[in-house]
Amino acid sequence: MAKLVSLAEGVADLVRDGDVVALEGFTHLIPFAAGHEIIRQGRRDLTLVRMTPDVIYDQLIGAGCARRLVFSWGGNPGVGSLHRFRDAVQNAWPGPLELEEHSHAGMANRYVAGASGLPFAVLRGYTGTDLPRHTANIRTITCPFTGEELTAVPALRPDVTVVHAQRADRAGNVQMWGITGVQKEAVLAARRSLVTVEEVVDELSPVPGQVVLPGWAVTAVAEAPGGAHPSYAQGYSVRDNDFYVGWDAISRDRDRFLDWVRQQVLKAEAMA
Amino acid sequence: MAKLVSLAEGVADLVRDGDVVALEGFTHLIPFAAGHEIIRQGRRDLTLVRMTPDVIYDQLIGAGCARRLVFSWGGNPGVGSLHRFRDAVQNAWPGPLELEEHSHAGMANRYVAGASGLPFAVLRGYTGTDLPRHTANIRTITCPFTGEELTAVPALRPDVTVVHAQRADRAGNVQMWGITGVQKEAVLAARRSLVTVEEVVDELSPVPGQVVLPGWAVTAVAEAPGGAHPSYAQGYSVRDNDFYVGWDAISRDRDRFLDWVRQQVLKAEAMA
Amino acid sequence: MSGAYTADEMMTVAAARQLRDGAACFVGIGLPSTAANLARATHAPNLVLVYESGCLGAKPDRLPLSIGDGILADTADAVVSVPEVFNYWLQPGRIDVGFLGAAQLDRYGNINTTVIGGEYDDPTVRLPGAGGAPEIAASCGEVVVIVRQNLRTFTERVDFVTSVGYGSGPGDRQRLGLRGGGPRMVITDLGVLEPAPDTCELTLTRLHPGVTVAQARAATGWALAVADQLVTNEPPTADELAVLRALEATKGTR
Amino acid sequence: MSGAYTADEMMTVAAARQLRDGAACFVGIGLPSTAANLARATHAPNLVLVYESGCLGAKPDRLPLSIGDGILADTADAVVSVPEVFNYWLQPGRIDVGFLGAAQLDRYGNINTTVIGGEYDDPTVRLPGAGGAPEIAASCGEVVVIVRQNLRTFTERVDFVTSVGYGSGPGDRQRLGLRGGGPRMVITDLGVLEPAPDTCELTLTRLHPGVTVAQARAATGWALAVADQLVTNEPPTADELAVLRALEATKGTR
Repeated sequence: MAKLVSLAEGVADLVRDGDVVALEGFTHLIPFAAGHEIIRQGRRDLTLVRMTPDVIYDQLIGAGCARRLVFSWGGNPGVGSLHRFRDAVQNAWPGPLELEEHSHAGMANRYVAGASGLPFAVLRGYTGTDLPRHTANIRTITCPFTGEELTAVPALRPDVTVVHAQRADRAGNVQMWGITGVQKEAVLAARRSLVTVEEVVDELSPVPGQVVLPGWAVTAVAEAPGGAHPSYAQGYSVRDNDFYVGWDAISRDRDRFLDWVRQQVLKAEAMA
Repeated sequence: MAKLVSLAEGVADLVRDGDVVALEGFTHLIPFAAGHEIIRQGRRDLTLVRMTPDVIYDQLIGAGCARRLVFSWGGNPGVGSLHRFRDAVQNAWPGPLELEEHSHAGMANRYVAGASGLPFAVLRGYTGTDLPRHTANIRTITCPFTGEELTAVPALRPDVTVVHAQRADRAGNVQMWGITGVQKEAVLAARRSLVTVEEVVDELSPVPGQVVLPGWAVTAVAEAPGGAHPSYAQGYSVRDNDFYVGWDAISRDRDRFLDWVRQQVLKAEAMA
Repeated sequence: MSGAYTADEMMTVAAARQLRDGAACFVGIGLPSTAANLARATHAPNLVLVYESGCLGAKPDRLPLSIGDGILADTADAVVSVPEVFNYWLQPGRIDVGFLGAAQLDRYGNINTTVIGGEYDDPTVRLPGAGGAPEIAASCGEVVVIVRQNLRTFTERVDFVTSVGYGSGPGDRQRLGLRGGGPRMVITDLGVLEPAPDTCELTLTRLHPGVTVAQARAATGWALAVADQLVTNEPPTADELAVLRALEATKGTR
Repeated sequence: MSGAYTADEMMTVAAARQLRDGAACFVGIGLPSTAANLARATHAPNLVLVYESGCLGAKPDRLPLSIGDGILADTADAVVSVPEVFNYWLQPGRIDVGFLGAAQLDRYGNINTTVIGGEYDDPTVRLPGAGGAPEIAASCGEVVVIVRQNLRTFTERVDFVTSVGYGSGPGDRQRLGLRGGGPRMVITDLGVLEPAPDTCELTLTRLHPGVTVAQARAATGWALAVADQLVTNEPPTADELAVLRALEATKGTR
């Protein structure tokens, strides 16, 4: 059964310097509060994994938590570029950021392989693109029945995956709905997992479109109401689009970014 | 968009002599009515595919529709053996039945590969068992990253898949819930598909645990209320367990079986 | 056998006792399902029942009629697709105990549920086949087998290896790359067999009350090894029997 | 360009017109999403919008803020996982049209959305990367690209091939095993380019009203081929413009 913990405890227990960490979420249910707690606790040398590194990864990168990024699309969704990500890649600020770059289909299948206990996944992908020239772990594999050549990518096995969900019950069963992206796979692929939730309830009443993660497949659950802000939690909140638009200006300038982190993250208390 | 048809039309149009046909369903939502229509229309030389060939396949085999069976578990669920299946294998009655035998994990992944447009699937399976000695299309494959040996099975691509679901709307969008087994994969793996439903409704109100197949991914939908009997359709009917228990005696004896088919299938009208 | 309970009841109770509370258990239908539900209704209320139909954490209050009974979906923590239950839940080793039956079993715990007698293509008896068993036997943390003991079933060599136990002896599971631990225990209507640590050979370690070693040997198709310290199982308690009979009485009701 | 509409509006309208009613369209965010939603609101009410967030058949009544906007899930026929949308829906070729943007585009319709200038490891501009585009470009029945035409974007050689168009010419898609048809049309703020059947080279086939061939050539970083029969696009109708502007006005509202 998953342990119910505070967000600060959860991050302290489960996210360690040097870890491979996936904070997943596909525009919806982004674990911002958990990301801020990682910044507050000063984690370093993380390999950050995510299909769509967005504003929270921009913040983690700018705050110096990351050494490496494994990803398939790094942007401010619906707005434009991530300036901290660009500054790290183009100018090595605040430090160099090693990249391992894939396509969405490749990343999704890497999580599927991880969740499935397989060392690799097979897909039709990458062929003819320049990605395999720069990403070492894209190989070809031959179908033993037809002789056809396909693409293989290795399983992703994060040390810890962090996701945000709408609800959990007291046994740590987690319920999420709406766009649930690759979160189930990312949790099941990981050695440890931390799920922040809008609320802990006595009973999870069924919801159409729900994905339920049984408590025995999750390491820890932390209540973090509003923990997806400025992204949204369907049924609980709407996207704070002004924040995303405003982030463009905040993140363009190193000093303004650092000031924002000091004021909005470091001085804030961990929730719960 | 899926065509709305009568069951008789649907079977006449989509199921042809010699076809590879999958009637899927995992104890729940078994497409019995469609199977009976296939018997009534006198289809021959079918390759019947299914993870859990049960009473409806016993009937199709006994009625002489099948030349070959691709499967992983052939029994009367919760009761015991399938006597028509046994008689066909042990005594070639009413004709020889070629077998291609897999495990559930293998069959499920073969459908996944078919649904995914891949020629094969990779799993940890079959190793050390006698299945690969008798089933030709189980091979090993080597992970291009770790060198580990795993098992490969070829994609299943039925000519037609038939499933039963609770509801469809007039655009042919199909909604099912409860235990939905491998039905989505079986439909998406097939070249053509026929879905029988308890009812056609104006609008599909969302249901927890639902699987929705968009109408543009389905060939035809036929209304067949009670079309899963004696299995059940969650929210519509309960399993007629007496039928399953009674089938044991009916199916043990060739004449009694033939009489049952004459009375209960051939004389019955196709629904809708 | 005492008049107070049947050998099957003793077997089911002994099997139920083997399931630890909180464990995740992949349950086959029939005897394993009865024993697992008995365990959940007695000492293991937090036993997680996983059925291959995709029901994770099912909590039926009656015996399911099949692995696809609607009550499993209605009471499950999550209902997932059949590919998912095998790929995301069984294959990676998330399930602690695989609970299987057998039509034939050999001294290394290899299981046959495929064909008996004759040739594969022309068998004397055609059985249902593999189902989920090969991968349950391969991937679960450990396997518990529940099966009635007699010469037809307990055989020197299984006619077909549907699910691998210890293969032909020590090291075989590792050589085959099977990641689960293999059969920890075989529970029968006569007693309990466990693999000897050095040889992996199934060895009689427990007898049910009133059963003799001679009876067990007479029901085994190989020279049955017997543990030095042979234990006699506790008979079913009144509570275990009452709960088991109440469960059995739900069969066929809805 | 008439004062009645902007070049971007003309481009969006021209793109929307290319989408057949009833087709399944894999929609990228930004210009493609606007055009696809315009098509659904005008001549193609049964256009099936598929978003990589897992929303199949989304029917938003406002422009989504991102490919993961809640309105897409709320109005979709089905919401599936991200692995499923790629594996079960895109990869097998179920999607008729892939609708993509580009940061750079070459004469064979190859697309770059990864890096511009310098080396891959030390680029002048780091772009967001591939996302779903490589497999959309590989697997959809056909690809429609919507992109503003200028020398920075329309380049002799893309700095990085993120998504393959026709590679280096005829036969390349087949050789690479790409099963979709490739770019059928590139729609810009100046006109429309289509691949020449024999060479696969993007050829100017249409101009928007008031645009000249010289303008199009000046905005293209290669020697732009021009079709013999150059067509002038119909300007946006009043209805198209009204619907488009109403859609645009929903941006940022909820």
